[in-house]
Amino acid sequence: MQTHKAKRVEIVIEAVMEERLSTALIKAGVTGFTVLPVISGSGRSGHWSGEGQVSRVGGMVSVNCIVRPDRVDALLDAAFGVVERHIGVVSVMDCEVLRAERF
Amino acid sequence: MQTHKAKRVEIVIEAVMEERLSTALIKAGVTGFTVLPVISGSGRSGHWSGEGQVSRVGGMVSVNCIVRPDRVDALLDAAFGVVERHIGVVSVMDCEVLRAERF
Amino acid sequence: MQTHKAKRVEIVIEAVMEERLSTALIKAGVTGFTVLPVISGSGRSGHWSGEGQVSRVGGMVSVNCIVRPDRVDALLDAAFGVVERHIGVVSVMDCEVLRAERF
Amino acid sequence: MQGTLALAMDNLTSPIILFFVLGVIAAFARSDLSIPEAIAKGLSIYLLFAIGFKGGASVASHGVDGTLALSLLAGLVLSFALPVIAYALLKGMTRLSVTDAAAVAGHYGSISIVTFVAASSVATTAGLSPEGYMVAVAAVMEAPAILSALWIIARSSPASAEMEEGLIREILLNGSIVLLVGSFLIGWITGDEGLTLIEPFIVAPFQGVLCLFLLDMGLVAGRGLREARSVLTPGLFAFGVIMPLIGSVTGLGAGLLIGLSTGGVLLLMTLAASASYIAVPAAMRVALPEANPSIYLTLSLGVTFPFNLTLGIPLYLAVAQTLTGG
Amino acid sequence: MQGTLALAMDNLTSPIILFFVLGVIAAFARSDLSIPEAIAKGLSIYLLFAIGFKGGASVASHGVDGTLALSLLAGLVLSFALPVIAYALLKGMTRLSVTDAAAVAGHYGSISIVTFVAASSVATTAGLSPEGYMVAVAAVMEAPAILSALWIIARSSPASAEMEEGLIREILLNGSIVLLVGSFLIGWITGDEGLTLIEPFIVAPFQGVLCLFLLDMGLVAGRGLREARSVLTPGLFAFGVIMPLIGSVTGLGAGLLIGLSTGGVLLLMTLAASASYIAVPAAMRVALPEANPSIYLTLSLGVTFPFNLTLGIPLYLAVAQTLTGG
Amino acid sequence: MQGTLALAMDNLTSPIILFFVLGVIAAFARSDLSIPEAIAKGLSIYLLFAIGFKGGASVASHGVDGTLALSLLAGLVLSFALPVIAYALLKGMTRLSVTDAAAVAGHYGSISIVTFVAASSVATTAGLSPEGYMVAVAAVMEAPAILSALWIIARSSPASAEMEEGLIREILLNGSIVLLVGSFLIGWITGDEGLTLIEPFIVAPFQGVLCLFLLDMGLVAGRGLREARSVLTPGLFAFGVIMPLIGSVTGLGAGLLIGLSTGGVLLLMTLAASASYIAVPAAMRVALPEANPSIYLTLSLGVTFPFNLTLGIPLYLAVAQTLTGG
Ligand SMILES: Nc1ncnc2c1ncn2[C@@H]1O[C@H](COP(=O)(O)O)[C@@H](O)[C@H]1O
Ligand SMILES: Nc1ncnc2c1ncn2[C@@H]1O[C@H](COP(=O)(O)O)[C@@H](O)[C@H]1O
Ligand SMILES: Nc1ncnc2c1ncn2[C@@H]1O[C@H](COP(=O)(O)O)[C@@H](O)[C@H]1O
Ligand code: NA
Ligand code: NA
Ligand code: NA
Repeated sequence: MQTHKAKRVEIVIEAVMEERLSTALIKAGVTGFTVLPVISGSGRSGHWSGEGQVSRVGGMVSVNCIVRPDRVDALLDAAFGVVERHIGVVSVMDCEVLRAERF
Repeated sequence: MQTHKAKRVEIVIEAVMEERLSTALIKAGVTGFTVLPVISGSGRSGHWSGEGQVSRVGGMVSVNCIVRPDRVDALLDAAFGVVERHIGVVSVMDCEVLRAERF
Repeated sequence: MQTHKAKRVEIVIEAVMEERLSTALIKAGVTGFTVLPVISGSGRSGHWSGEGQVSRVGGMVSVNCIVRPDRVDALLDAAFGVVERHIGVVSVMDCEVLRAERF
Repeated sequence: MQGTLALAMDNLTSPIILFFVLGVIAAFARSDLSIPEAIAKGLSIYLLFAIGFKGGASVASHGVDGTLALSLLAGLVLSFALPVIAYALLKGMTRLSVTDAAAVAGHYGSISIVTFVAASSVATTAGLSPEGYMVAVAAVMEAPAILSALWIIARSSPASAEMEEGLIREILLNGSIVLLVGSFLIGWITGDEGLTLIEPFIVAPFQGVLCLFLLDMGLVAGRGLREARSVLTPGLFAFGVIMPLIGSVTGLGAGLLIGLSTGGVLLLMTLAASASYIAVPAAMRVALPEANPSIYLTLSLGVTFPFNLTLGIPLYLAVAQTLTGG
Repeated sequence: MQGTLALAMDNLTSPIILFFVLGVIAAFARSDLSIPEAIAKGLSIYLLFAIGFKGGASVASHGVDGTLALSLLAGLVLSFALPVIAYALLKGMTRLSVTDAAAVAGHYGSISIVTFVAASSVATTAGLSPEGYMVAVAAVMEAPAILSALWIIARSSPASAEMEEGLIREILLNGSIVLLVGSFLIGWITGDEGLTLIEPFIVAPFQGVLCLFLLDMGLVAGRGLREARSVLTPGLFAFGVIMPLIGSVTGLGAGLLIGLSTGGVLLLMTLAASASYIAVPAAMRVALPEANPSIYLTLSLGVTFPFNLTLGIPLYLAVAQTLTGG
Repeated sequence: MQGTLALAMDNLTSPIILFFVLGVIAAFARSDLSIPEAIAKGLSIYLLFAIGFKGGASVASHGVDGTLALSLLAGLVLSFALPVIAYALLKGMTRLSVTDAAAVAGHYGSISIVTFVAASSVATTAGLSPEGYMVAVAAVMEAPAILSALWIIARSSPASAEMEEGLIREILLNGSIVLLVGSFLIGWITGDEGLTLIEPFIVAPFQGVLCLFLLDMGLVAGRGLREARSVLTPGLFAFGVIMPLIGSVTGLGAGLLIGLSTGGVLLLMTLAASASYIAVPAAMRVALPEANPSIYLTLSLGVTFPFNLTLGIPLYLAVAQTLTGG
């Protein structure tokens, strides 16, 4: 099956920042992304868990975007603007996609 | 530690189609996969969120399968047959696995 | 934007083993990881689903760690020690990260 | 007439409607107020469980008369027929494609169980006691409309809607139908004894749970309207208000024909007037993925549901009372 | 005897059993009816909270007599001993491997709190008032059976079951034990005053919540049975029915020896007869990952649980009433 | 005085406090007891819904007097002013950075709705009937403190806290504020009629739900304390106890000035004494990401909340009763 090269960017970010991130992504021309829940995590700022939490503080989400390779820089700039002062992780992987016209 | 080349296929698909997808995968000889929840997303068909939703409409899941490289085409054919008319994204990444005898 | 090579290790493991895995990771010097929920899955030990489950038995989680390439072996050893007798899947992908000082 | 107006006003200021409005406002103001998905599903399970059981228990204590079978039959016929009317209307009033029109039409043959619950409350407040088996009629009306919609499509473009194996089973064994019918049967079997046991759980707190559920529906409807406002052409909007009125008239006719009580007529009118937002959308995503879900969801949840809740039900009540002399 | 039959029939048509059956049927029919995981956990938290508190409050108002300590001791001994009996039986009746047999055996020394709750309801309906501290006995019986199972394994293959550090703590501080014991103690401390405060939450709606919970258990059990039917050999199935009977006899003996009330004897019989489906499976996954979970889960939840619920409890009641003259 | 002690003891052995303690102990013992996130959110939605509605309904039945506006104003002023006091105190008592100190200070101007609920229960038990609109005062006090905190930061390092667009809207339309105010208004509009309808849902089971919620808070607080014990210097700990006392005095002054009833004074004292753990932390993560969340969460949830719950509220009650002669 015909596949096309693309990049998959994964941004683990605080739930309170999610809306700002998606706004920034859309501004940067990234219109497709998928948000996955995160139940706990650990990093330089310690360990956290969503268990029993009422507020979204400390909660994180994982935002995944697949983009054409030439768009990845714009995406990273946009993402970095949002996560810069915040905890969180941005990673980029190579991937191949079906239906390239969608990206 | 000894690792082995494999492919990781990620299919973001409507929750209502999940059972059809897994049936198709199993038919195609893919017996291992993991389904992750998705809380919201954005794409050509707009933005959606599972918040407060009672029905599964609009809800999506992310189905991840790790397969031996030679099986990836059969997998993609099977997946494509299901997602063809539907919204959703299929991507393929290279990976390495432990315990290759499992795939 | 400046990125740095890293490895992304994904460990799908039984929820009851999660704490043991994170302890082992931390012992192996891996201090950053993100845990995602899993709603169902299929493998050599059959199919399972978390739906309506009261106990954590059969439930799985997906633990993702991004590490510097030179740390991946220690990580895999640690992870393998925990999953060895258990069901679950360990895969490794290449990735690039922003803010490399964090890993 | 004045009585009707007073009742409509009373209805408009009932907690359940105000909580729905609160939800809509919060969504439009982009508040982050939200009900977790699991809780929303839990509330809906509670409502189906409670309403099914109470319906069954009421049948157990009032007995079954010949109208039960007739009512079920009427429900079946209405659910099959209403999509055809809706489709014709949509083709006349809007520019929807065949697929979109058929998908929307399917929603209007099926029912909204919360609208049914709201009408039941209004009936009780008005001193009526509808037939308990109307719950079973509601269950019976969920699915046939889907088949009608697929049949409409199949007629115009035979290729696009081949009936996939498994779909029928999926539609008929839809979770809400199974829970509603199951609880109804258990309520019927265990009767007064069963009801006494679980009454404190399903009767007293019911209205409060309903308020929370309507808050959630308001949030979801408001978010849908905010994001999909553009799909709502004037023609579609008008359809979303006119179709329930037409539906209610068919329900009225059937109810009078069968000889239902005033409350029963009200409920059958409401069922016919209401549009599905759970079972049918799910089936449409599977069977007609090309149909745009924002059209049918926005119309059903954002227009017809609030219309029935606020103006429709009091109107149907007034009509039912006048024509049955109840 | 006729009374027993009538009671068994009554029991079989109680809402909680019918909802369990509904769940099993829905699962077999492959309906998509499901209770979200968070809601299922919420229901189980509610049940443990309510039952623990009520047990404690009842101890506060009836006082403690010497039999409390004896009952706890009996629970401990039974929980340790029953797996040994179960293991022997399994080795005789089935071809399970040592590991699988030990894992299954562990489940039968421990208890199922919902079975306990169902028996408590039956006791109340029959006009009995079991000792409130039976809740504490239930808590005490959760864990020791796990140690027995590991000991059985250790004897036959010393290498495979080295007791991992942390496991004991994990078993003893298992969430359900902590919640049950904690609520029991708080009920005891706050007594009637506390009970009055939260009674409307934990008493009146209890049976209704229990129905929903049993619906969920039916769904889970049905799905398990559907997917793992093949593991259920006739020998295993027979074990799943015979072992609770044997367990109930040991419970009966202990109860009579201690001098429990009729209701207390019924509950101790039920505890001994029931098999764990929460605490023990989780421990087994950690300690004995080689044991096949579909065997022990299917047997415990798919065979023994419904057996106790439908036939077992009425039988234990009849026996307890006959032998205590209650 | 003896009455106060007895009351404090009574309070310490109330179920809600004991369930909080149970949660803390379970967390420290590293039990895996946990309440699913969705359930915890559901409980909190229930509490806001119930308390808002009851407050509104009480205003509807007792009418509004001139003190309503004054009370709201007092709430506003206190919420703006308290962070300034808190900041000065923190700078004196601890070595927190400007950012951390401002972030913590913001929490103490805002309020904890569960503390408010606990104080309301104590008031009712003591035979007092606080003004129903105190709920509105609570809502009004949620947000201003956040602005104060940001203003404190902006003064000392203008660059770091530029007020991002959207943040104010986000703060004011925070889900808990919208639900609380919305339910309050609906309770007010629908009055006694509305209350009668949903009373069985929001009144009778309230204390039981509160117990479960406090169990969850205990678990979260305990886990926080366990993991972040190291941030709790003696100075910070002392602040977490002294600041609520200072806050309560300002609330007392305002309450006496306005002429609130004894119950109203108690509630205003409690509001001023309590520290936010939902709205403010979320705003701080957005606006002051450099501030360490474990400091403000541990202090607010792990020190001040239990202090108010156990010792604070009985003390405030004693003072309010003495000074108002109530
Ligand atoms: N190396 C990593 N791999 C995966 N996730 C990470 C990693 N480091 C941090 N995270 C995630 O990002 C969150 C914040 O990280 P930090 O900013 O390091 O405290 C953590 O709680 C994890 O969920
Ligand atoms: N580029 C993308 N990257 C990641 N997820 C995507 C992307 N495009 C679409 N999706 C996901 O697929 C769903 C449907 O996409 P679409 O068919 O474009 O409307 C979206 O709601 C997202 O969850
Ligand atoms: N090939 C695979 N790709 C993705 N996930 C898998 C795969 N194989 C197994 N899994 C996951 O690991 C769990 C246990 O697998 P197994 O040990 O094969 O029974 C499954 O339930 C899946 O969630
Ligand atoms: Na209809
Ligand atoms: Na047992
Ligand atoms: Na305060």
